[in-house]
Formats: sequence, C-alpha cells, structure tokens
Amino acid sequence: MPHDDPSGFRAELRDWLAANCPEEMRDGASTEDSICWGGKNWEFSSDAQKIWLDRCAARGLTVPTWPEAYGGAGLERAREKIFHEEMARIGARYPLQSFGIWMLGPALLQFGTPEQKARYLPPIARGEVRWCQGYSEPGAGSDLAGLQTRCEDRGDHWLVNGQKIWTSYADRADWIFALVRTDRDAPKHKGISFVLMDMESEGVSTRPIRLISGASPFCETFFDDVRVPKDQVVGEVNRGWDVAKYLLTHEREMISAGGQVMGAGRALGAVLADSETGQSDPVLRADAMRAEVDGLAVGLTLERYKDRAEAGQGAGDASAMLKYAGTELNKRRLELVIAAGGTDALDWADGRAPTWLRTKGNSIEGGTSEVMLGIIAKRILGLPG
Amino acid sequence: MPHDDPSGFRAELRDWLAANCPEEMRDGASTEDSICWGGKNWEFSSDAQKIWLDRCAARGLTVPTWPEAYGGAGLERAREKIFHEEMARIGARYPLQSFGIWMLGPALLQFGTPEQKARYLPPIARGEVRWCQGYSEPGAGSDLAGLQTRCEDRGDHWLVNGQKIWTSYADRADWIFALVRTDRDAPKHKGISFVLMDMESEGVSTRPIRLISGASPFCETFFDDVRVPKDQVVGEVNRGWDVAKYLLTHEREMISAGGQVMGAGRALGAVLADSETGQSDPVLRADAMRAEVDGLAVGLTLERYKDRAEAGQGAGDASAMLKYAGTELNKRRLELVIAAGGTDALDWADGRAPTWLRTKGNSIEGGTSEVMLGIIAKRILGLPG
Amino acid sequence: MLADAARGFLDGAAPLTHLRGLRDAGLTHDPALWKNMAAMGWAGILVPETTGGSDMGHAAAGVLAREMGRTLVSCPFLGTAVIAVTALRQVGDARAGSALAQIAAGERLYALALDESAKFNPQAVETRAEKHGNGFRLSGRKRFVVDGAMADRLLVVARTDGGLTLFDLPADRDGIARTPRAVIDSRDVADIRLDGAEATGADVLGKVDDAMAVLAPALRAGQAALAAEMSGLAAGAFAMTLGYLKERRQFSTPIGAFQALQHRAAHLWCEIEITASAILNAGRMLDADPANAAMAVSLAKARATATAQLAVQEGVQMHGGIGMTDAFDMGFFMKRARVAAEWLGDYGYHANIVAQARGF
Amino acid sequence: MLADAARGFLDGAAPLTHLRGLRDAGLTHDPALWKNMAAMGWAGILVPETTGGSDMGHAAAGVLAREMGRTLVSCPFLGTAVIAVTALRQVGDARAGSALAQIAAGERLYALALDESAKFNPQAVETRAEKHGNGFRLSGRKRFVVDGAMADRLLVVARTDGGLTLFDLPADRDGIARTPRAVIDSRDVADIRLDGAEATGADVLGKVDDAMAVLAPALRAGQAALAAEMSGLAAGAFAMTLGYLKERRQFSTPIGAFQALQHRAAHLWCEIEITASAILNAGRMLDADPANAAMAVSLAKARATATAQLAVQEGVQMHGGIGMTDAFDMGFFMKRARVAAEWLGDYGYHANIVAQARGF
Repeated sequence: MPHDDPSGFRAELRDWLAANCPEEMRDGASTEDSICWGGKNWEFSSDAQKIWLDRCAARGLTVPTWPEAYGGAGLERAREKIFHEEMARIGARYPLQSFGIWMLGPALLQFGTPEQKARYLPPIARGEVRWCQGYSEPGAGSDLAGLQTRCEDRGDHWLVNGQKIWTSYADRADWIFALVRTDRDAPKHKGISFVLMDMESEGVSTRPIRLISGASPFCETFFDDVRVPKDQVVGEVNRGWDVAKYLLTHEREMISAGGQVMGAGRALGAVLADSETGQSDPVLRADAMRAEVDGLAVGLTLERYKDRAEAGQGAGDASAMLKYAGTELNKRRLELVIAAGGTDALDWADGRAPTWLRTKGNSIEGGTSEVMLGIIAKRILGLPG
Repeated sequence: MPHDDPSGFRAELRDWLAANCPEEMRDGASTEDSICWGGKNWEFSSDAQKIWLDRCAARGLTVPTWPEAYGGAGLERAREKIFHEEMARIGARYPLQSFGIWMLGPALLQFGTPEQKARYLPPIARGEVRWCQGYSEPGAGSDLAGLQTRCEDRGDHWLVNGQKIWTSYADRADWIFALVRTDRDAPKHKGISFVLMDMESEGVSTRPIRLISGASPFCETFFDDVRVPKDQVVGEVNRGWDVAKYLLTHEREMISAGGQVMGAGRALGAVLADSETGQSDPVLRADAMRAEVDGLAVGLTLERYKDRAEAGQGAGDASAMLKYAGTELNKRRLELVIAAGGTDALDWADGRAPTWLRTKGNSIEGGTSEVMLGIIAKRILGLPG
Repeated sequence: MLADAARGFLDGAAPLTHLRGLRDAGLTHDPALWKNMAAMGWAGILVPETTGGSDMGHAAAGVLAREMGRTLVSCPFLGTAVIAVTALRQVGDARAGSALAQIAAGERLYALALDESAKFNPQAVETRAEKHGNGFRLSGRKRFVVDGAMADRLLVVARTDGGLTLFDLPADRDGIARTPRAVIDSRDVADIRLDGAEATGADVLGKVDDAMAVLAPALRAGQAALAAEMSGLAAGAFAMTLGYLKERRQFSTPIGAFQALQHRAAHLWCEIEITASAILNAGRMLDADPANAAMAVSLAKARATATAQLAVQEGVQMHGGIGMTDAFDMGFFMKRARVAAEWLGDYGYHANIVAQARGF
Repeated sequence: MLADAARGFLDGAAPLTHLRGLRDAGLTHDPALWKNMAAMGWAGILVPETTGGSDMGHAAAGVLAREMGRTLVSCPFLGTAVIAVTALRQVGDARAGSALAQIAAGERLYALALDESAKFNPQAVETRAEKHGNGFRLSGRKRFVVDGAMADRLLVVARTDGGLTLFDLPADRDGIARTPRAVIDSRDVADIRLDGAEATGADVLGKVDDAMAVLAPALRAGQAALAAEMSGLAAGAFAMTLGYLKERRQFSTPIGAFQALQHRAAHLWCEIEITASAILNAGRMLDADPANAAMAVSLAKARATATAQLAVQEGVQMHGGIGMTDAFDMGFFMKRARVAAEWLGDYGYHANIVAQARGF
C-alpha cells in the first residue's frame, strides 16, 4: 500500500532507480549468496554489484536514514518507506548489508563522539570497512553479562585478553566491536565497556564454526594481548552495558527484519503455486495460508514499531517480540519452502536446503526465543520470578 | 482390526447382542444426554435404556472385566477387546457408566476387604447405587495432598467435617468416596484416609457449580459433623494416599478414554464430510486430518497401555500422558466439530455447543495438563526441580 | 483519546457484569445503553456530518469496537452503525440520508439478513425476489441474522433475475417472520422466514441485480470492526488471565512465576500485539483506499479470529477449575469469541482471500 | 530382545560417529557394515526361510529399522531388505527366489527407481517401456533414487501400453546412466536416466501392466519401516536433548529445571510414545492382514514424520548455540528427518490416505 508523496520524492527516486540500478541487481534475490557485505577484501560477485554499491553510496542510499554528513541520505521515516517500496517495486537488491549498518552505526550515532562518528561511519556507508560483533563467550549461553574477556588500562592503551564465540563472519571482517570487562570488581553489568578493535591488530585470531547448514557465518575469535588505542571505547568506560542493551534491541529487530527480507523477495504463495502439490495438498496449503497471514501481520508490526521509533518511542523490550515472532515465523516459512520443493530441495546444490538450515539458528543467535519470552514475561508483563 | 477369536466367544457375543440390544440403544450416541448413570433415583430416558441395563447386568457386561462373583463377566483382556469391538460394530451404547465402575470398583478390588467388595461392588454393577468422588478442596487447586477435611476417630464412629469441590454429580449421587485427613500431625501425604459415606447421612449437603457449558456436572459438597461407621475406610487408616494415587491413575485413563468414547461414535471425518466447507476449506480439512491421525494414534496408545495392564504393568505415571494427550486432543476435536457446524452449532439448543464447552474442563479436572506435563518431566524423564 | 473516553464510559456503563445481567434476565440488548452511545456520537461515527454524524472513519470505528470487545458489550454497533451505515452511504440518496440521520440519532436499528447456510458465503443466496406488479415478492429463509429480533429494518439479500439485489425493508412488514435463537454469546440472533413479503422498487438499496456494489463495502467494514472487537476481546481475556497469574498462588508461589505459564503468556501477548497491527492497518486501508482494502480486512479478521481463540483457550486453561465455571467471566469471552469467529467469515474463509491476493 | 541385540551391535559398529565419518570421507555407504548385518540375518529378516532368510516379519523389521534410526545408520536395509524383498516375495518364481537368496547373503543391493517428480506420487510415471522385438526399450528419467548409485539392480517402474510395469534390471545395463546427488542426509541418492535401455520379458517382475500388484505391498512395507526408522530417529534426538537438559547449566541451574523446557520435553515424550503405538500397529497389521494395512501404514508414516520433525526442531533449539553447529550431532538428525519426511510420501500424502479411509 503506497504512502503519500506530496513532495515528488517518489517520482524522483523512481527515475533515479530506473536509470541507475543495473538489470542484474533487479532479481529480488536476498539469499546468503546474493548479499554484498563490503569490506577491504570483498570480492564483488559481478561488475554490476560494484557499480550498484558505488552509485548508491554516492547518493547516501546504502544508509538512507543516516545524516548526510556521515554518508547517508538523511531520509526521515516517510521517505524511507517510499525508498523501500520503490526498491521492492523493481525487485532491487539492497546494495550493501553489514553489521556496521545495522548495529555499530546506530550505536555510534547514539553514543559516539563526533570524532568517532566522522572516522568510522563514512567507510561503513561506502562499504569499505566490514565490521563484526563480539558479544557472546563460550559457556555463557544466554547470560551475556557474565562475560570474562579482560580489558586492562595500561596507561596509553588498553590490553585485551579473552575469547568470543558466535562472532559473525569474524574471519572476513576488518574491525570488531566487542563487549569487554574493564572492572572485574564491579557488579557484572557495571564493569563492561564497548570497545572497537582492528582485526589486523597483533594477537587477534579467528576460527570459523561450521554450522549444520554447511556454511560458517560464525567464528570463535581469540584475543591474546591485543593493544587497543585509548580512543576506541564507545560511550563511558564501564558503562558499555548501556550500549549493549541499545544494540541488543537493534539486533533483535535486525534478525526479525532479516526474516522479512528473506521472504520478501517472493511471497511464500508464489513458491507454493509453483509446487507440484501446493494446491492439492490441504496440509501444505493450509500451513502456507497460515504462514502468509502471520507473515503479513508480523511485517505490519515491524513497520508499526519503526513508525513509533520515528516518533521517538524505541521498541525497547518489545524488540524481544519482534525477534521472537520474526525468527519463529521464518523457521516455519522455510520448512514450507522445503516441503513445497519436495526432494528437489534436499540437495546441497539447491540453495533452499542451506537457507532452511540456517534459519534454525535465527531463533538462537542474538538471544534465544526462550530468552525473548522471558524478557516479555518479566519486563513487559511484569510476571514475578 | 478384529482380534483372533479361537474360542468362538465373538460369535456367541454377537448373537447375544443381536438378540438383546434394543434397537434404540444402537445409535452409537455417547453425549452427556444419552448416558445411563444409574443410582437409586435414576430416571431412565426410555424403557429401552432400562431393559438394556438389566440385560447387560444379568450377564456381567456392565463391568465385563470384574470377577463374576461381584457382578462382572470375568473377561480377560483379549475377550474384553472383542466385547468393545462387537459393541462398536452395531453402534451399541454402553449400558452403564459411573464413577463406581471407573474408580471405586478398581480401588475396592485392589484395596478392599472381602466384606467391602461383597457389599459395594454388586450394586455398582447393577446400576443400583451411584457414586461420586470427593478429592479436591477449595483453594487447593492442584495441591491435592494439602486437603483439610477432618475425619476424627470417635471410638465407635468417625466424625467428618469439611468441604469438597469439583465432586462430580454429588447432587445426584447416593454415596461418596472421599479423601479425608485422619492425622493432622503427620506429613501431608501420611495422614490421609480413604472413606466411604452415604450421601443421605445427616450433615451432608451439596451445591451444584454451573459451568460455562450451562451444565452442572460438579458440586461443592459440605460435611458438617457427619458420622461414618468404622468399617467404611478402604485400605489402612492414614494410608489413603496409596489408594488415591492408584485412583488418580485410573481417573486419568478414564478421562482420556472419555475423549475417545466421545469421538468414537462417529469419526471426525464423517462430521466434516457433512459440513458445507469441510472439503473446500483447506484449513478445516487439514486440521481435521491432523486430528484424525492423532486421534487414531492416541486410541492405539490407550489400547497398548491396556494390554500392558493386562500383562501386569500398570500405566503408572504414564497415565499422565494418556490424560494429557486424550483431553487436549478432545478439545481440538470439538473445536473442529463446532467449526464444521458453523453457525448451526452455536445454538444452545444444538448439542454440540455444550459438549464443546464441556471439553474445556477435561484438561483441568483430574489434574491439569500442566500438572500432567510436570509429572512426566519429573517422574518419567527425571528432570530436576 | 477516543479509546480512553470509550473505555471510561464502558467501564462505568457496560462492564462485563452488564452482559451477565442481561443474560441472567433473559435479555439480549439494553436499549437505554444504545441511546447513551448514540448521544455520545457512537451510532453516527461513520455517518456523514451532513446527516448528523461525525464521519470519523473506520479506524475510529475500530477503536470503539475494540473497546466494546474488552468488556463484551452487547449492542447494535456492528450491525447498525457499521454495516448498515456503510451500505447506506454507498447509495447516498435522500432516503438513505434520512435513514443515516435516524441511525445517528439512535432511533433506527438494522440487521443484515444475508446468510442462508451455516458457513458464511455471500454468494450462496437462494431467497428469491420475484417480480410482482411494479415490485417484488420475497420468499426464502435467512439464518443467523444478528440483531434480527430487535431490528427495525432488515437488509435482505435476495436473488433477482440478473443477480443479487439488496432490499431495505421494515422488519414488521407482512410476510416476514422472525424467530429468535438462543445463541451461546447471549446476543440477539434470529432466523427469518420470508413468505411472499412485498417490496417496491423504492425498497431496493442501490441497483437491482447489483447488491454487491453496496454490500461488499459494508461487509468489509463489518469484518474489520468485528476483527477490532475480537482484538479487544483477546486483550480483555488476556488482562484477566494476567491478573490471575499474578494473584493466584499454588504450592506457595504465584502461578505467574512458573516459567511454562510465563512463556505461554508472553507468546499470547506477542500474538495480540501482532494482531493489533493488522487491525490498525485494516482501519487505515478502509479510510484511505477502500477499493483495495479487501486483503487488509481479511488479514485482520483471520488474525483476530486466531488470536481471540488462543486468548480464551489459554484463559480458561490457566484459570484452572474456576475458568470452567459460569460464575467466572472467562466463559463469556470464550463464547463470544466462538460466535465472532464464525460471523462474517471464519479463519479459513479470510485466510483464503489473503492467499489468493498473494498469488496462491 | 531383538531390539537389545540390534542396539548392542549398532552402538559398537555404527554409532552416530560412523555416519559422520562416512560423510567427512565423502562416502555414503559402508559395504563391510552391510556384510556384518547380513551375517547377523538382517538382510534376510523378511526373506523366506527356504531361500536363506529368517522370515521374521514386518514388526521385527520395524524393530531393526527403529534401532537404525537411533544412530542414523546409513545402509541399504530399507531399499533392499524391505522394499525389494517384499516385491520379490509377491512373485515367488525361481528367479525371485534366487534374488532373495542373494539379498539374504548380503550379495545383492536393490534400488527402487519410481519417482519422477519432486513429490511422491506413484501413479505419475512417464518413463516409457516401448515394445521392441520380444522385449522392451525403456526411456525416461527417474529422480531421487535412494541407494541408486550403489545398487546392483534397479526396480524400474515404467509405463507400458496397458498400465505400469515393474522391471528388475541390472544397474549397469546399457542405456542406464546414474548421476549421484549430494543430498543433505549424506546418503546414496542418484538421478537415473534411461535411454533406450533394453529389457526382456524375463526382466519383468510380476505381470506386464500390473506393477502395483507387486509394488504396492513393497511400498507399504517400505513406508512402515521408514516410519519405524523415523520413530527411532526421534527417540535418538530426544535422548540427546534430554541428556543435555540434565547436564547443561545456565544462570547456575541445570536448564532441565526450567519449567518451560520441562513441559516441552514432556510433550515431546508424549508424542514419541503415541507414535510408537502407530508404528507397532503398522508392523502388526502388515504381518497379520497385509491387504488391509494401508491405513495403519499411512498412520504410522504421518505420525512418525510429524514427531521426528518436532523432535529435531526442539533438539536444535533446546541445545542453543551448539545445536546449530556441525560439530554437534543434532544437525544429522535434522537432515535425515527432513529427507525421511519426503521419501515415500510426506505428511500430507499419508494423512490424506488416513482421512479417506476414515470417510472424508
């Protein structure tokens, strides 16, 4: 349902897209393969991918809502919606996706110094620097604040030692933003800081974790006497948990929205319409109808919360709902995609099987569904215990 | 799937049923209305209902597995199955249902003295005395052993004071079997006894509880200085919890089987086949297919556990599974029956609505589904806490 | 703001005990309550300002319906102020204007006589309107006419030579027999028999053979408002359940501390919150782009149906023994949820519309 | 007893690490393991005693399949010892007898080349067997032929003038090309192309134009055994999950003490237990009354499919982060469950057979 466009922004954007979006980038693809993550060592899958990135970056459209000063287009919410609608209309791929865009950027815009914003944001917007996140640690599971990675003040630098796990694409990232413990005596939430590290620093190493999908989107990341300049802490020292909470909210929304993006390329229905039994098997059809109804409603809910955010109300704890509902829904959808595909979809060579298996992690990473339900029960519903 | 019948029992039974089961009793009905509960004040719904009860009772077929000495037919498991198969084949109603058959009878056969068996069992088998049970007390919810109804030893009699709730049809019952506290100083499971009381005793009164279905199958029951003869305790004094545990198992199986019996009259499918959208609405059809698959499997599971019981292995804690699965399934089924019936089924005058609402209580009475899952988690799976 | 005002009024004038009181008295409707609602402008919320209404739109009507769902208010809002008003607005002649003014004043009640089978299917009409002189004679049976016993006027859908035609008839016209039904939600529902009831050309709403031009928008408006009511019902049932989880103690612990119940409550809250988005969207679409609102409306009705069913089932189960007693209010929520699930199209009906709109 | 013996053998010879080892080595099958199984009589469990088997029946075969499911044993048991043997037994001539003897000795492997579309549909065969001299020439494509790459013989279903005909062909016959596929469960699956492959009348199993007389019982036997395997798979995945719930601590508590997980584990246990009844029933029916076993078999396959899916989904989720890693075994259960869900008919296919048998 198109939004109002009193100012002619839509028409202008539509013309620009028509003129600038390469044909190859209009297939609506959003599989793991089709994504452009950027970074120093990025190998573009095609010339079109590079051209598309550069053109969008030049116009601020890799990060449309960021201020123009930091490489964005400064779009307010109404125009951002128009941007997404027009992209979807021609099936345009997003030019760039990254943890820099989704997570570090918002954190820096909120908590960073002017110098930090000027230094780190524009390379993210241009796709020149690829970031990963270092939150979880082995054995801690959902108890994020129990982290043990040490960060000691050595006068003119910080010294970091420890280990992170579930760091997304750490083996291909240029920089990492991480939670570390800067005060071991404080209560566990009070001694944490949010630090930025160059992955090329001496003492940083990574080991990919192979998932059931065959892919390795996560790593273990080790820090062994890593020296970090003093100006690479975001926000106040020992107040990193504030940044973390802010980011956890963003992460949840991102993973939830990820589910939407994955499905958005093609309605589940279209997949089923192609399937050999989608119409004749009432079980498959009924499950797909339910998933489509729920998917549309979850999509509207994401929009509603984005509107609220624009109005100054963050989703806050309700981001747990978006994360929970979005990832659980996406698991259902991919089950149906595989079922509709039948034995054709069971081959590694077919893109559906790895995507299906990958969704199983969505309801675990970034806080399990169970943790999300606990947050809702206690913080939103006020249930005891 | 018919069972072997080397001895000709099936043929003989079939002939007997053909000759003795009145035509009116062959409609397969098992709604609340069609049941014969028996008892001193029972008003038979028809001559046929009375004739059918009397003929079955004379042959021991109201309680086919009880010993012949106590009014049964002494059927072992294989013949019992044949009995149920032949009843189902002609759509025969069961001649008598009662808490005496389902619960007190098995308890007396296990724990009663020879005198108690001889006194209480035959009238149950003949449908002459209707029993109710007094377990739960107000405010105790699932904490059954926290009961407070006092039973004091007054030398030549017991004196009972207190209150029960959820006593099924107490307002129409002739006698009650109840759990009472005979030792207030003992740990809570150790001071309980299992006592039998005539509902006509002075000091017994009842108040029906109206349910959302409009019916009042349960009462509050009050005991105010009720004198009870000394020989009316079953099992050892203060060991009533053993009887209770045994009976809880039976109750769960009974409620579970109740779901089967309700559905058994007519396969869910037949209901749907009649419905105006059962075939064309894939949601309704798919849900009905799932419910039918699950219903058949739960039915087979009940049979399997009955076979085990015959082989000397009681269901024990696994009765919690039968209770949980049977009642949850039955709720699903009745939702589908109502959905298939559309607006026709929403009238109080239509039997489906009250039956549907009544099933909502099945997963609460006799231990909630949550309690059943807890029993399974802790006692069968050995999970901690 | 509208929601707060509505809630304030309903908490005083029509809390859940109001419905219980009506039921126990054998009534389905409280005329004085509707007069008060009309005085507050609720009856005219969709009526044009020129005919005495406030013309606030479907999103606003949804807000009222949602608040009514919270306390299970039994009143003619959906049938008269939403469905009939939307139908009458499609016509826009002087007669319709006068009817709208009467509705806004709370002086006229309508009921839609459409269904003829037990499942909603607006095309399956066998009631005939035979040509008779300059007019028609209507014969047939209508089932499950909501507000059918109390209505002053009936919107009757009947088959004419070239299609379906919508008639606006006084309910007491000769040849119309109404039989009230005892429906589980304790509201006014009647079966109606038309036995040669006469209608003139002036009784036709819109054009002969083209009922859907008038009826389809009215049905969509009714479906959206009913969905809004159900979302309020779900919220009301959930609020009651949540309160119980916090109060009730078992084995010396508030039962709301048990994690299994916490997770189920949290899941239910998510469903309610997600459904709220679909309700808001349906109201907005009906106001902004009614010609393309069909999918949004069906999405809302499908989601609201599923969510309300879950809310009442969890509500009864989590309340344990008292949840199944009539003395406790949860049963009222459950019964209304079941009726609302069927009325104007059930989950499968609306999910199918969504699926078709999405290409399968 | 059979179960205990099987479990003892498999825990030693083919625990889950065996499948992992095969996969990591790029293999789908361990010929030595099958020789051992044959030596223990497993290859001949359905073969008549007269031809070297033990003829223990389908219930017993189900017990073995279930145990194989527990540790995800990759071997030709279903395709050869169940499906091919059941087919050959329908024929009962000397050639079939000799084939049965070779199977029982572990010296011959079969694969069923039936599917031509991505969803199981045994009637949808377009592969043609054209008359050619005294024999036939077969042309067409077969998809997802389980054990298709390693098999010595293929059971090929092809369309002849009056219906479908079943051929028993050596896999290396001219005109047959096999292409192995990389399937997620790491087992042997091939696509097969028939390009004028010649067959004589002696290669026909059963009668020309009447494949189903031989094939239908074989399919039912395979479906029941596959269901049994899936029930073992569910039990194996559940045992691993239950162990993890007891061991793993979070916020200083074993996660198995969290009530929400307890209830989900208990529910899953119920599902597994209920499915076990359907599996036992299918085996018994195949042995006692095979002509009327269709509903029992479909019930078992439908239940096993749903239960296995739930078990692996809960298994991965309850294991949290490690559940999604390849280093942990739960992913193997999940992948096999998915393949087994599709093979020989998915949930909807079998639930529909049950529904039809039940009159709707």
